[in-house]
Amino acid sequence: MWSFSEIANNLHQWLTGQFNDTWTLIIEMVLAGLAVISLFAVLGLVLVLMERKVSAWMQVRLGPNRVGPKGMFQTLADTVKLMIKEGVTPANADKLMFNLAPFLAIIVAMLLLAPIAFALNFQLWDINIGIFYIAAISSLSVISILMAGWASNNKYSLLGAIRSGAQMVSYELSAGLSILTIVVLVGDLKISSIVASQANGWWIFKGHIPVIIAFLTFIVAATAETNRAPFDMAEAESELTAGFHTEYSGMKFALFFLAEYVNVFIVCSIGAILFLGGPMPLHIGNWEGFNHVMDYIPSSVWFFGKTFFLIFLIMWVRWTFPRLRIDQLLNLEWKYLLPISMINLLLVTAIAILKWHF
Amino acid sequence: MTKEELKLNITEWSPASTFDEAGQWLNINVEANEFLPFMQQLRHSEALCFDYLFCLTCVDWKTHLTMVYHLSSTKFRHNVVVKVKLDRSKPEIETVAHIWRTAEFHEREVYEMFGVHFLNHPDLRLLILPEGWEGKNPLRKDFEDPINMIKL
Amino acid sequence: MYRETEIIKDFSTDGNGDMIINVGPQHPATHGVLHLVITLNGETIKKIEPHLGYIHRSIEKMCESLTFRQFIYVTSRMDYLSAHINNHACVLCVEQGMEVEIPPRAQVIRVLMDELTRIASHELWWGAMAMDLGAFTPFFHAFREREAINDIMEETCGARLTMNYNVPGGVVNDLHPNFQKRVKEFLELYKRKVHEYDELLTENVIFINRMKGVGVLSAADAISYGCSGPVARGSGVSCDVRKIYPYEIYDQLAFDEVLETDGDSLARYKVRVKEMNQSIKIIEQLIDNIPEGDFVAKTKNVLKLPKGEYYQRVETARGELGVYIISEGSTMPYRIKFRSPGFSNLSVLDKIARGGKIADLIAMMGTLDLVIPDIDR
Amino acid sequence: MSVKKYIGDAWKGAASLLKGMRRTGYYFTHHKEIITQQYPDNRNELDLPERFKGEVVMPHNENNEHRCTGCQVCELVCPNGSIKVIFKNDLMPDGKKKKAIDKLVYHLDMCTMCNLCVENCPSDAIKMAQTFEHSVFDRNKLKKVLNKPDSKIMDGVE
Repeated sequence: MWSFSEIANNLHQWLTGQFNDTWTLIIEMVLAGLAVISLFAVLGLVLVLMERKVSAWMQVRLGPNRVGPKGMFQTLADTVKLMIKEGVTPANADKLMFNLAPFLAIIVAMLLLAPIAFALNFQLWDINIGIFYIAAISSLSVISILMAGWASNNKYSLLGAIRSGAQMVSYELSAGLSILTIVVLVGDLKISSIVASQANGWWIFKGHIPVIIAFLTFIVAATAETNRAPFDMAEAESELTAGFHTEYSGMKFALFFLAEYVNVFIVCSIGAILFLGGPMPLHIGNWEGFNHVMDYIPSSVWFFGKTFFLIFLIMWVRWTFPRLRIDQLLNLEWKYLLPISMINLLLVTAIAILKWHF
Repeated sequence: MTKEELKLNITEWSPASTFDEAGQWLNINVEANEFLPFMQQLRHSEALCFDYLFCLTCVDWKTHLTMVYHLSSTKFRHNVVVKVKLDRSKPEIETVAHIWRTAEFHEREVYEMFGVHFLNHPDLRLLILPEGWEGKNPLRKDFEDPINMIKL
Repeated sequence: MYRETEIIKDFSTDGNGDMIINVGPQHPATHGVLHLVITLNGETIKKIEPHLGYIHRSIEKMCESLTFRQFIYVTSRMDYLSAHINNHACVLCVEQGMEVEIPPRAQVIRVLMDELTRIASHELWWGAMAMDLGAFTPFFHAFREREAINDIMEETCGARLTMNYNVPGGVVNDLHPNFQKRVKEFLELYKRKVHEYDELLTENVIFINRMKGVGVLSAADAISYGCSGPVARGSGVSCDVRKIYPYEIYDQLAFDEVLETDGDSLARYKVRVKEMNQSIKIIEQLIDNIPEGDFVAKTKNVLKLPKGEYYQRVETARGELGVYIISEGSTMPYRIKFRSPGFSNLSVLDKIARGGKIADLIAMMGTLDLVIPDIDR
Repeated sequence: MSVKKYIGDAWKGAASLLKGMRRTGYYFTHHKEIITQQYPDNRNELDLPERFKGEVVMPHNENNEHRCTGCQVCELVCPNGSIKVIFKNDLMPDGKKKKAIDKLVYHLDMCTMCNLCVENCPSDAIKMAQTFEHSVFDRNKLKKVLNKPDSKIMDGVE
């Protein structure tokens, strides 16, 4: 059956036949790098268009429909516009940090792509501490925002950066705790074994109510960590004009924009891998025929389908709710989400020890 | 209270003020030097209770300026108009910003538009006009500005 | 390379960590060219100082060189969201000195248009305030209903926003034949959609938390600061000019003055939303009972007001608008003063915002419903 | 805070959020509710009401004749001074000179569409047109001469 892993294997075998081991490794790394960059570009284009269409339909509008059929090339046109715009650096800004921040944001997003399983047996790097790696690297993204906010020498940016710092550090906790519930159930940090453990059913079905609670907590924390409405304190358009990227223009702004959307993709794909089985197809108990049909759908389709479903959920939330205030945001984390997820983790541990899960 | 009752009440404690009943409301003319106690009495008197200053403005009569205070009571729903004649070359009057807080902004507006100095005003600065317009009073009748004014 | 000193000097002003931040004249939340200089301690507001005048056109001075027929059209540009009500105030003030009887049909038309304008204005406020709070979707839903009103206005008055429909003695032209049908369609649309407002904002837990207890204005302060309209009514001060000093036919209509007693942003919000329903009630009473007859009284071509002073207060969507005309007996006013509701409502901002967060300021400015040309005139 | 109230509040809050999401979800799936007008494309279907005030125009008949006598009422009544009447002297066939308008200059950039000129015109020479696409790159282009070149006053209009 046609799949990503087979293509990768065939490619690897062909390359090893042609070159020696070192060159194979180098060529494969270059190819992987190119793949990541092109994935970035495609994700940016698709997600921005998706966001605009989703928001438009919820707002009884049509959305972009002029560039290309049904407005499909709208984001391409936007990218061209952003590229030819002047990238202004303010006179009193800290120039090095100011120009470094957007690249840091995008590098963090790129690093996070490494352990993600896009299809069965198709990963860039199946590191044995996969989930831990993701949790560690994703907390780096706050640094780029703090850098951008501080180096802009703009009060709005500074306020946005400080808000974002407080927010990200807080929400890391409940995100980590809800990730831990799955780690406890699986007993492994490796992404491939987490995926493999869901071959007979996704964790959201197997783990009773505590895992559902963990899933909801994770979605809330993920929205907050990616700085999206209703948790977009760092940008807060009507309060801080554009928050930490007030002073950015042109391609530097575009990089922040891109990093935001790729981060959304990454947290949603992690959510899909942990709770919805990632590339694993939907299997229901003993329905052999049904399960067989589901197996025919390629695993990458499953993965992207689940991820985009979660992305749609986050967009739906974004275009419905007003923004929270910064103190309410922290209250929600420290007074509601954190206690809930801690108790929840205890419950899940009990379930795992007593083997109550399916 | 009706116009007549208001007039009787005010004459009792302020015999010096004169009245004019031509308009829809009772007009009271007050001298500038007894203005502040008069206004305080209007505000704090139990029977009058004029707690709502809904309009404060100035009129340039070319020979003199007149401050006009429109007062109303949210309790008894009666209205009066208090008028104070001011010297045009050196207009000065006590502020009422501590009696009705809304006067603070309105007096700043009158200050820049007519050049009336409000004594003891907490923050008498330009509010609407940009810096450099101190001393020019656009709403006075003799104001000329060849650049910004368009004559039809 | 690293300019630490400069940056620190910029951010702190007096050594105790206060930060001065300029909101406006270009800022997404001020909806116009309002300039607020805010002293912040962290996120907490210590002081707000409004700087006005970015759109000051000196309408009062302009009116001194316009005739009594002409100056009415300039006033549409003050509070452009309730342009019709501004014109209404001016014509009422001029009519005081004209001794002319306004035909009942004209009165009903004016009141109908007033209430439609009020709904349109509140509709825009609702959407814009939601957008300030970060919810973008309600904006478009509000504009859908507002657009229906604008279409009605366009058909009858010939313009969507600055209608210029009032003249001394009545209205410019008769109602469009479609008017009643269109208004009924709008009423039906409004009733079908009004529950969405509750679903999207009024009942939303995030929204309630953002508004409750934010920017509390006591009744005594509301009176002292000269607040009017929904701002004062949210604090429990009864100040609806339509009820207290009725003009036109408001004393014959059945409607309630909406009062809330909490004085916070949520109370002001509720007052405006309920006021829309009261306006709908007024329109429903009038739409089938428009008397036949003239729509404008015969007036002299050259209008001269007798020497004297005229003051007219009306209730606009934002509060009490006062028009004060001093006439010297000529065709032009000697002096005109517009007591704009926004000016007094703005002055209370410093009082209620102290101690709040920046995000609260947005909620407060939203519920004060500031229209900057109205403040600057 | 009692545990019951804590859970109750959390539940009520979540329910109110779901209500809002149901509303936006409804519009996401019901595309016939979309109200967008695709403006430059629907130019031909746009029907503006006949009372719409777009700009002042002076109708001419097929003989290039208008109804303007040059009485200057519009110029006097305009609050902004956006109309200016310029005269010339026409030589009548009987040798007499007759005053007539040379140009009726209209400044669209100063006009507030108050309709006073149209209402006050004694000979119905001007009216409001239902146009609204007035944007130009040069402000001078908004200064318009309403009477066409070589136009004359209609017979019988005084």
